[in-house]
Amino acid sequence: MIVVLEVFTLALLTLFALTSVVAAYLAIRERDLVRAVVFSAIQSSMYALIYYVLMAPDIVLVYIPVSVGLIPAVLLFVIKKTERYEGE
Amino acid sequence: MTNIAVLTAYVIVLSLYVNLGIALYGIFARPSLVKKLIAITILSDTANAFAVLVGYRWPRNALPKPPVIPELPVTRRVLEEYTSSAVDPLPQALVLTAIVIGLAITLFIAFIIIQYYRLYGTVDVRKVRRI
Amino acid sequence: MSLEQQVTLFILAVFPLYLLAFTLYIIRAIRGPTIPDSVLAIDALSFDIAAFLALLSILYRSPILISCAVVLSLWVYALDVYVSKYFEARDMGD
Amino acid sequence: MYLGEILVAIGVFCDLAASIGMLRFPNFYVRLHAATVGTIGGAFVPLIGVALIALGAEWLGTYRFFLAGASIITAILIVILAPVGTHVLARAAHRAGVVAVKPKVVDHLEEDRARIKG
Repeated sequence: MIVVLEVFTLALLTLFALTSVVAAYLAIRERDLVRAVVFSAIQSSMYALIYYVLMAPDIVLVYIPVSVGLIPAVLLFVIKKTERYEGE
Repeated sequence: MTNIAVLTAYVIVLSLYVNLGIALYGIFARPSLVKKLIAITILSDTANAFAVLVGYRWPRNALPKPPVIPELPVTRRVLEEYTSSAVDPLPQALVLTAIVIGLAITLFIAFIIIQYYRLYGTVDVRKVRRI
Repeated sequence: MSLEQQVTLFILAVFPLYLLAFTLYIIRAIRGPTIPDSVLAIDALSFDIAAFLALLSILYRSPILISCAVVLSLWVYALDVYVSKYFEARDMGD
Repeated sequence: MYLGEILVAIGVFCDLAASIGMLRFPNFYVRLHAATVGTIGGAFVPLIGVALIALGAEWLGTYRFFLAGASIITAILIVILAPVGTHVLARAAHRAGVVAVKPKVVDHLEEDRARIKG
Protein backbone atom coordinates (compact mmCIF):
# COMPACT_ATOMS: atom_id res chain seq x y z
CA MET A 1 0.00 0.00 0.00
CA ILE A 2 2.83 2.41 0.91
CA VAL A 3 4.63 1.64 -2.38
CA VAL A 4 1.45 2.33 -4.35
CA LEU A 5 1.10 5.69 -2.58
CA GLU A 6 4.75 6.55 -3.31
CA VAL A 7 4.34 5.85 -7.03
CA PHE A 8 1.09 7.83 -7.01
CA THR A 9 2.76 10.84 -5.37
CA LEU A 10 5.58 10.81 -7.91
CA ALA A 11 3.11 10.62 -10.80
CA LEU A 12 1.11 13.52 -9.37
CA LEU A 13 4.23 15.66 -8.96
CA THR A 14 5.32 14.92 -12.53
CA LEU A 15 1.93 15.85 -13.96
CA PHE A 16 1.80 19.15 -12.07
CA ALA A 17 5.39 20.06 -12.96
CA LEU A 18 4.86 19.40 -16.69
CA THR A 19 1.62 21.42 -16.69
CA SER A 20 3.40 24.31 -14.98
CA VAL A 21 6.12 24.19 -17.67
CA VAL A 22 3.47 24.43 -20.42
CA ALA A 23 1.67 27.28 -18.65
CA ALA A 24 4.89 29.23 -18.04
CA TYR A 25 5.97 28.85 -21.69
CA LEU A 26 2.58 30.12 -22.91
CA ALA A 27 2.65 32.99 -20.41
CA ILE A 28 6.01 34.15 -21.70
CA ARG A 29 5.20 33.72 -25.41
CA GLU A 30 1.76 35.36 -25.35
CA ARG A 31 1.48 38.86 -26.83
CA ASP A 32 -1.81 39.79 -25.14
CA LEU A 33 -0.78 40.69 -21.59
CA VAL A 34 -4.16 39.88 -19.98
CA ARG A 35 -3.95 36.32 -21.30
CA ALA A 36 -0.38 36.17 -19.98
CA VAL A 37 -1.72 37.06 -16.52
CA VAL A 38 -4.31 34.27 -16.79
CA PHE A 39 -1.63 31.73 -17.79
CA SER A 40 0.54 32.84 -14.91
CA ALA A 41 -2.45 32.21 -12.61
CA ILE A 42 -2.62 28.62 -13.97
CA GLN A 43 1.09 28.21 -13.28
CA SER A 44 0.68 29.55 -9.74
CA SER A 45 -2.14 27.09 -9.05
CA MET A 46 0.06 24.23 -10.22
CA TYR A 47 2.89 25.38 -7.95
CA ALA A 48 0.46 25.54 -5.02
CA LEU A 49 -0.49 21.92 -5.73
CA ILE A 50 3.19 20.97 -5.85
CA TYR A 51 3.70 22.58 -2.43
CA TYR A 52 0.65 20.70 -1.15
CA VAL A 53 1.95 17.32 -2.30
CA LEU A 54 5.36 18.18 -0.79
CA MET A 55 3.59 18.42 2.63
CA ALA A 56 3.92 22.16 3.25
CA PRO A 57 0.45 23.42 4.27
CA ASP A 58 1.80 26.65 5.78
CA ILE A 59 3.38 27.64 2.47
CA VAL A 60 0.13 26.87 0.65
CA LEU A 61 -1.78 29.04 3.09
CA VAL A 62 0.46 32.02 2.28
CA TYR A 63 1.18 31.27 -1.38
CA ILE A 64 -2.41 31.06 -2.61
CA PRO A 65 -3.56 34.54 -1.40
CA VAL A 66 -0.32 36.13 -2.58
CA SER A 67 0.08 34.48 -5.93
CA VAL A 68 -3.46 33.72 -7.10
CA GLY A 69 -5.15 36.62 -5.34
CA LEU A 70 -2.92 39.66 -5.12
CA ILE A 71 -0.34 39.49 -7.93
CA PRO A 72 -2.95 39.20 -10.78
CA ALA A 73 -4.77 42.16 -9.22
CA VAL A 74 -1.59 44.27 -9.23
CA LEU A 75 -0.71 43.18 -12.77
CA LEU A 76 -4.20 43.97 -14.07
CA PHE A 77 -3.99 47.40 -12.42
CA VAL A 78 -0.66 48.05 -14.15
CA ILE A 79 -2.02 46.86 -17.50
CA LYS A 80 -5.07 49.11 -17.10
CA LYS A 81 -2.82 52.11 -16.43
CA THR A 82 -0.44 51.35 -19.34
CA GLU A 83 -0.73 49.35 -22.58
CA ARG A 84 -2.44 46.06 -23.22
CA TYR A 85 -0.47 44.60 -26.14
CA GLU A 86 3.22 43.86 -26.17
CA GLY A 87 5.40 44.84 -29.12
CA GLU A 88 4.44 47.20 -31.94
CA MET B 1 10.76 -0.13 -9.81
CA THR B 2 13.46 1.96 -8.12
CA ASN B 3 14.85 2.95 -11.50
CA ILE B 4 11.45 4.27 -12.56
CA ALA B 5 11.14 6.29 -9.32
CA VAL B 6 14.59 7.85 -9.81
CA LEU B 7 13.78 8.65 -13.44
CA THR B 8 10.53 10.34 -12.41
CA ALA B 9 12.36 12.43 -9.81
CA TYR B 10 14.80 13.48 -12.54
CA VAL B 11 11.84 14.52 -14.74
CA ILE B 12 10.46 16.69 -11.92
CA VAL B 13 13.77 18.44 -11.24
CA LEU B 14 14.43 18.86 -14.97
CA SER B 15 11.02 20.47 -15.53
CA LEU B 16 11.77 22.92 -12.71
CA TYR B 17 15.06 23.76 -14.44
CA VAL B 18 13.17 24.28 -17.72
CA ASN B 19 10.87 26.68 -15.88
CA LEU B 20 13.92 28.57 -14.62
CA GLY B 21 15.24 28.83 -18.18
CA ILE B 22 11.91 30.06 -19.52
CA ALA B 23 11.77 32.74 -16.83
CA LEU B 24 15.32 33.89 -17.60
CA TYR B 25 14.46 34.09 -21.31
CA GLY B 26 11.42 36.19 -20.41
CA ILE B 27 13.48 38.57 -18.30
CA PHE B 28 16.24 39.07 -20.87
CA ALA B 29 14.55 38.86 -24.26
CA ARG B 30 10.98 40.12 -24.06
CA PRO B 31 10.51 43.85 -24.71
CA SER B 32 7.58 44.70 -22.44
CA LEU B 33 8.24 45.62 -18.81
CA VAL B 34 5.05 43.97 -17.56
CA LYS B 35 6.16 40.71 -19.19
CA LYS B 36 9.49 41.07 -17.38
CA LEU B 37 7.57 41.43 -14.10
CA ILE B 38 5.60 38.21 -14.78
CA ALA B 39 8.87 36.42 -15.56
CA ILE B 40 10.40 37.66 -12.28
CA THR B 41 7.48 36.22 -10.29
CA ILE B 42 7.85 32.86 -12.11
CA LEU B 43 11.61 32.88 -11.37
CA SER B 44 11.21 33.51 -7.62
CA ASP B 45 8.48 30.87 -7.35
CA THR B 46 10.71 28.31 -9.03
CA ALA B 47 13.57 29.08 -6.64
CA ASN B 48 11.18 28.61 -3.70
CA ALA B 49 9.99 25.30 -5.14
CA PHE B 50 13.61 24.09 -5.27
CA ALA B 51 14.08 25.04 -1.61
CA VAL B 52 10.97 23.09 -0.57
CA LEU B 53 11.97 20.11 -2.71
CA VAL B 54 15.28 19.88 -0.86
CA GLY B 55 13.51 19.47 2.47
CA TYR B 56 11.17 16.72 1.28
CA ARG B 57 11.87 13.13 2.21
CA TRP B 58 9.98 9.84 2.23
CA PRO B 59 10.38 7.78 5.43
CA ARG B 60 10.72 4.00 5.49
CA ASN B 61 7.40 2.15 5.68
CA ALA B 62 5.37 5.19 6.64
CA LEU B 63 3.64 8.19 5.09
CA PRO B 64 5.29 11.62 5.20
CA LYS B 65 3.65 14.02 7.63
CA PRO B 66 3.48 17.84 7.59
CA PRO B 67 5.70 19.39 10.32
CA VAL B 68 2.92 19.73 12.89
CA ILE B 69 2.51 17.84 16.17
CA PRO B 70 -1.24 17.51 16.66
CA GLU B 71 -1.25 15.63 20.00
CA LEU B 72 -1.11 17.70 23.16
CA PRO B 73 0.81 15.69 25.80
CA VAL B 74 4.16 15.53 23.97
CA THR B 75 5.70 12.31 25.16
CA ARG B 76 8.91 10.64 23.99
CA ARG B 77 7.03 8.28 21.66
CA VAL B 78 5.25 11.16 19.90
CA LEU B 79 8.55 12.98 19.37
CA GLU B 80 10.25 9.87 17.98
CA GLU B 81 7.41 9.30 15.54
CA TYR B 82 7.54 12.97 14.50
CA THR B 83 11.28 13.05 13.85
CA SER B 84 11.15 9.77 11.92
CA SER B 85 8.27 10.67 9.60
CA ALA B 86 7.87 14.46 9.25
CA VAL B 87 9.41 16.54 6.47
CA ASP B 88 12.05 19.19 7.22
CA PRO B 89 10.39 22.39 8.54
CA LEU B 90 13.33 24.78 8.13
CA PRO B 91 13.15 25.35 4.31
CA GLN B 92 9.42 25.89 4.66
CA ALA B 93 10.00 28.69 7.17
CA LEU B 94 12.60 30.31 4.89
CA VAL B 95 10.30 30.07 1.85
CA LEU B 96 7.46 31.59 3.85
CA THR B 97 9.54 34.74 4.39
CA ALA B 98 10.72 34.76 0.77
CA ILE B 99 7.16 34.70 -0.59
CA VAL B 100 6.08 37.73 1.44
CA ILE B 101 9.19 39.74 0.52
CA GLY B 102 8.59 38.77 -3.13
CA LEU B 103 5.11 40.27 -2.89
CA ALA B 104 6.54 43.54 -1.56
CA ILE B 105 9.14 43.70 -4.36
CA THR B 106 6.46 42.98 -6.97
CA LEU B 107 4.36 45.89 -5.70
CA PHE B 108 7.40 48.20 -5.77
CA ILE B 109 8.30 47.25 -9.36
CA ALA B 110 4.67 47.68 -10.43
CA PHE B 111 4.57 51.26 -9.23
CA ILE B 112 7.97 51.95 -10.80
CA ILE B 113 6.47 50.75 -14.12
CA ILE B 114 3.54 53.13 -13.73
CA GLN B 115 5.90 56.09 -13.14
CA TYR B 116 7.97 54.98 -16.16
CA TYR B 117 4.86 55.07 -18.33
CA ARG B 118 4.03 58.56 -17.10
CA LEU B 119 7.54 59.80 -17.98
CA TYR B 120 8.11 58.16 -21.36
CA GLY B 121 4.63 57.23 -22.59
CA THR B 122 5.55 53.63 -23.32
CA VAL B 123 6.53 50.43 -21.55
CA ASP B 124 8.56 49.06 -24.47
CA VAL B 125 12.28 49.02 -23.73
CA ARG B 126 13.39 49.36 -27.39
CA LYS B 127 11.35 52.52 -27.97
CA VAL B 128 12.81 54.16 -24.87
CA ARG B 129 16.31 53.49 -26.14
CA ARG B 130 15.39 55.11 -29.43
CA ILE B 131 14.23 58.25 -27.62
CA MET C 1 -10.02 -6.46 3.88
CA SER C 2 -10.38 -3.79 6.50
CA LEU C 3 -12.38 -0.61 6.11
CA GLU C 4 -9.23 1.53 5.83
CA GLN C 5 -7.87 -0.45 2.88
CA GLN C 6 -11.27 -0.38 1.20
CA VAL C 7 -11.53 3.44 1.45
CA THR C 8 -7.93 3.85 0.22
CA LEU C 9 -8.55 1.61 -2.78
CA PHE C 10 -11.75 3.50 -3.59
CA ILE C 11 -9.96 6.86 -3.51
CA LEU C 12 -7.09 5.50 -5.62
CA ALA C 13 -9.60 4.16 -8.14
CA VAL C 14 -11.40 7.51 -8.31
CA PHE C 15 -8.28 9.65 -8.84
CA PRO C 16 -7.47 8.90 -12.54
CA LEU C 17 -10.91 10.17 -13.51
CA TYR C 18 -10.22 13.38 -11.61
CA LEU C 19 -6.87 13.78 -13.35
CA LEU C 20 -8.50 13.22 -16.75
CA ALA C 21 -11.08 15.90 -15.96
CA PHE C 22 -8.31 18.30 -14.87
CA THR C 23 -6.47 17.69 -18.14
CA LEU C 24 -9.56 18.51 -20.18
CA TYR C 25 -10.17 21.69 -18.15
CA ILE C 26 -6.56 22.80 -18.65
CA ILE C 27 -6.83 22.20 -22.41
CA ARG C 28 -9.87 24.47 -22.52
CA ALA C 29 -8.15 27.08 -20.33
CA ILE C 30 -5.15 27.15 -22.68
CA ARG C 31 -7.04 26.96 -25.99
CA GLY C 32 -9.94 29.23 -25.00
CA PRO C 33 -10.64 31.62 -27.87
CA THR C 34 -11.49 34.52 -25.55
CA ILE C 35 -10.37 35.50 -22.06
CA PRO C 36 -13.68 34.79 -20.22
CA ASP C 37 -13.47 31.19 -21.47
CA SER C 38 -10.06 30.75 -19.85
CA VAL C 39 -11.14 32.39 -16.60
CA LEU C 40 -14.29 30.25 -16.46
CA ALA C 41 -12.23 27.10 -16.99
CA ILE C 42 -9.79 28.12 -14.23
CA ASP C 43 -12.76 28.80 -11.94
CA ALA C 44 -14.32 25.37 -12.40
CA LEU C 45 -10.86 23.74 -12.28
CA SER C 46 -10.04 25.30 -8.92
CA PHE C 47 -13.36 24.42 -7.31
CA ASP C 48 -12.78 20.83 -8.40
CA ILE C 49 -9.22 20.96 -7.09
CA ALA C 50 -10.66 21.91 -3.67
CA ALA C 51 -12.63 18.64 -3.60
CA PHE C 52 -9.51 16.82 -4.84
CA LEU C 53 -7.44 18.25 -1.97
CA ALA C 54 -10.03 17.11 0.58
CA LEU C 55 -9.82 13.55 -0.79
CA LEU C 56 -6.01 13.77 -0.79
CA SER C 57 -5.92 14.73 2.90
CA ILE C 58 -7.89 11.57 3.71
CA LEU C 59 -5.47 9.57 1.59
CA TYR C 60 -2.36 10.97 3.32
CA ARG C 61 -3.97 10.51 6.80
CA SER C 62 -3.10 14.03 7.97
CA PRO C 63 -6.28 16.10 8.51
CA ILE C 64 -4.37 19.36 9.00
CA LEU C 65 -3.97 19.59 5.21
CA ILE C 66 -7.69 20.29 4.64
CA SER C 67 -7.33 23.99 5.51
CA CYS C 68 -5.68 24.64 2.12
CA ALA C 69 -8.96 23.78 0.36
CA VAL C 70 -10.84 26.56 2.18
CA VAL C 71 -8.25 29.16 1.15
CA LEU C 72 -8.16 27.96 -2.46
CA SER C 73 -11.94 28.14 -2.87
CA LEU C 74 -11.95 31.64 -1.39
CA TRP C 75 -9.24 33.28 -3.47
CA VAL C 76 -9.95 31.97 -6.95
CA TYR C 77 -13.25 33.82 -6.69
CA ALA C 78 -11.17 36.99 -6.22
CA LEU C 79 -9.36 36.36 -9.53
CA ASP C 80 -12.75 36.06 -11.19
CA VAL C 81 -13.94 39.39 -9.81
CA TYR C 82 -10.69 41.18 -10.78
CA VAL C 83 -10.85 40.11 -14.42
CA SER C 84 -14.50 41.07 -14.78
CA LYS C 85 -13.82 44.42 -13.10
CA TYR C 86 -11.08 45.03 -15.68
CA PHE C 87 -13.51 44.40 -18.53
CA GLU C 88 -16.23 46.59 -17.03
CA ALA C 89 -13.80 49.47 -16.51
CA ARG C 90 -12.66 49.25 -20.13
CA ASP C 91 -16.30 49.33 -21.22
CA MET C 92 -17.01 52.52 -19.28
CA GLY C 93 -14.66 54.48 -21.48
CA ASP C 94 -11.53 55.10 -19.45
CA MET D 1 -19.57 5.91 5.01
CA TYR D 2 -20.83 4.04 1.97
CA LEU D 3 -23.17 6.98 1.33
CA GLY D 4 -20.10 9.22 1.24
CA GLU D 5 -18.42 6.98 -1.32
CA ILE D 6 -21.55 7.03 -3.48
CA LEU D 7 -21.58 10.85 -3.29
CA VAL D 8 -17.90 11.03 -4.30
CA ALA D 9 -18.61 8.73 -7.28
CA ILE D 10 -21.51 10.98 -8.36
CA GLY D 11 -19.20 13.99 -8.07
CA VAL D 12 -16.54 12.38 -10.24
CA PHE D 13 -19.12 11.57 -12.91
CA CYS D 14 -20.44 15.17 -12.89
CA ASP D 15 -16.88 16.48 -13.06
CA LEU D 16 -15.99 14.36 -16.08
CA ALA D 17 -19.23 15.29 -17.86
CA ALA D 18 -18.62 18.99 -17.16
CA SER D 19 -15.06 18.88 -18.46
CA ILE D 20 -16.14 17.12 -21.67
CA GLY D 21 -18.91 19.70 -22.07
CA MET D 22 -16.45 22.51 -21.42
CA LEU D 23 -14.30 21.18 -24.23
CA ARG D 24 -17.09 20.48 -26.73
CA PHE D 25 -19.55 23.36 -26.36
CA PRO D 26 -19.28 26.02 -29.02
CA ASN D 27 -19.81 29.30 -27.17
CA PHE D 28 -19.05 31.09 -23.92
CA TYR D 29 -22.65 31.41 -22.79
CA VAL D 30 -23.23 27.71 -23.43
CA ARG D 31 -20.09 26.84 -21.49
CA LEU D 32 -21.57 28.58 -18.41
CA HIS D 33 -23.93 25.61 -18.16
CA ALA D 34 -21.00 23.17 -18.08
CA ALA D 35 -19.30 25.30 -15.41
CA THR D 36 -22.42 25.13 -13.24
CA VAL D 37 -22.48 21.33 -13.52
CA GLY D 38 -18.76 21.25 -12.72
CA THR D 39 -18.92 23.43 -9.60
CA ILE D 40 -22.15 22.32 -7.96
CA GLY D 41 -22.13 18.68 -9.04
CA GLY D 42 -18.38 18.27 -9.14
CA ALA D 43 -17.25 20.11 -6.01
CA PHE D 44 -20.22 20.53 -3.63
CA VAL D 45 -21.40 16.90 -3.68
CA PRO D 46 -17.91 15.27 -3.23
CA LEU D 47 -17.10 17.60 -0.33
CA ILE D 48 -20.24 16.45 1.51
CA GLY D 49 -19.17 12.90 0.65
CA VAL D 50 -15.69 13.56 2.08
CA ALA D 51 -17.27 14.83 5.30
CA LEU D 52 -19.33 11.63 5.60
CA ILE D 53 -16.27 9.45 4.90
CA ALA D 54 -14.21 11.34 7.49
CA LEU D 55 -16.92 10.95 10.13
CA GLY D 56 -16.77 7.19 9.66
CA ALA D 57 -12.98 6.92 9.45
CA GLU D 58 -11.73 5.61 12.78
CA TRP D 59 -8.00 5.60 11.89
CA LEU D 60 -7.68 9.38 11.59
CA GLY D 61 -7.91 10.00 15.34
CA THR D 62 -9.82 12.85 16.96
CA TYR D 63 -8.98 15.24 14.15
CA ARG D 64 -11.50 13.63 11.80
CA PHE D 65 -14.18 15.95 13.20
CA PHE D 66 -11.99 18.90 12.20
CA LEU D 67 -11.68 17.45 8.69
CA ALA D 68 -15.45 16.94 8.41
CA GLY D 69 -16.23 20.46 9.65
CA ALA D 70 -13.70 22.13 7.36
CA SER D 71 -14.96 20.26 4.30
CA ILE D 72 -18.56 21.25 5.10
CA ILE D 73 -17.41 24.90 5.43
CA THR D 74 -15.68 24.62 2.04
CA ALA D 75 -18.84 23.17 0.51
CA ILE D 76 -20.94 26.08 1.82
CA LEU D 77 -18.37 28.60 0.53
CA ILE D 78 -18.42 26.98 -2.91
CA VAL D 79 -22.19 26.93 -3.12
CA ILE D 80 -22.26 30.65 -2.27
CA LEU D 81 -19.26 31.92 -4.26
CA ALA D 82 -19.37 29.94 -7.52
CA PRO D 83 -22.71 31.31 -8.86
CA VAL D 84 -21.66 34.84 -7.88
CA GLY D 85 -18.41 34.46 -9.81
CA THR D 86 -20.00 33.08 -12.95
CA HIS D 87 -22.72 35.74 -12.90
CA VAL D 88 -20.17 38.56 -12.57
CA LEU D 89 -18.08 37.10 -15.37
CA ALA D 90 -21.05 36.67 -17.72
CA ARG D 91 -22.26 40.22 -17.04
CA ALA D 92 -18.80 41.68 -17.69
CA ALA D 93 -18.38 39.65 -20.88
CA HIS D 94 -21.74 40.81 -22.15
CA ARG D 95 -21.25 44.46 -21.32
CA ALA D 96 -17.72 44.69 -22.70
CA GLY D 97 -18.77 42.95 -25.90
CA VAL D 98 -15.90 40.48 -25.76
CA VAL D 99 -18.02 37.48 -26.76
CA ALA D 100 -20.66 37.56 -29.48
CA VAL D 101 -24.07 36.20 -28.45
CA LYS D 102 -24.26 33.60 -31.21
CA PRO D 103 -27.45 31.45 -30.93
CA LYS D 104 -29.54 34.51 -30.13
CA VAL D 105 -33.33 34.56 -29.96
CA VAL D 106 -33.88 37.71 -27.95
CA ASP D 107 -31.41 39.85 -25.98
CA HIS D 108 -33.24 41.81 -23.30
CA LEU D 109 -30.04 43.13 -21.68
CA GLU D 110 -28.89 44.83 -24.90
CA GLU D 111 -32.35 46.35 -25.43
CA ASP D 112 -32.33 47.80 -21.94
CA ARG D 113 -28.90 49.30 -22.45
CA ALA D 114 -29.98 50.88 -25.75
CA ARG D 115 -33.09 52.33 -24.11
CA ILE D 116 -31.06 53.84 -21.24
CA LYS D 117 -28.45 55.34 -23.57
CA GLY D 118 -30.74 56.66 -26.27
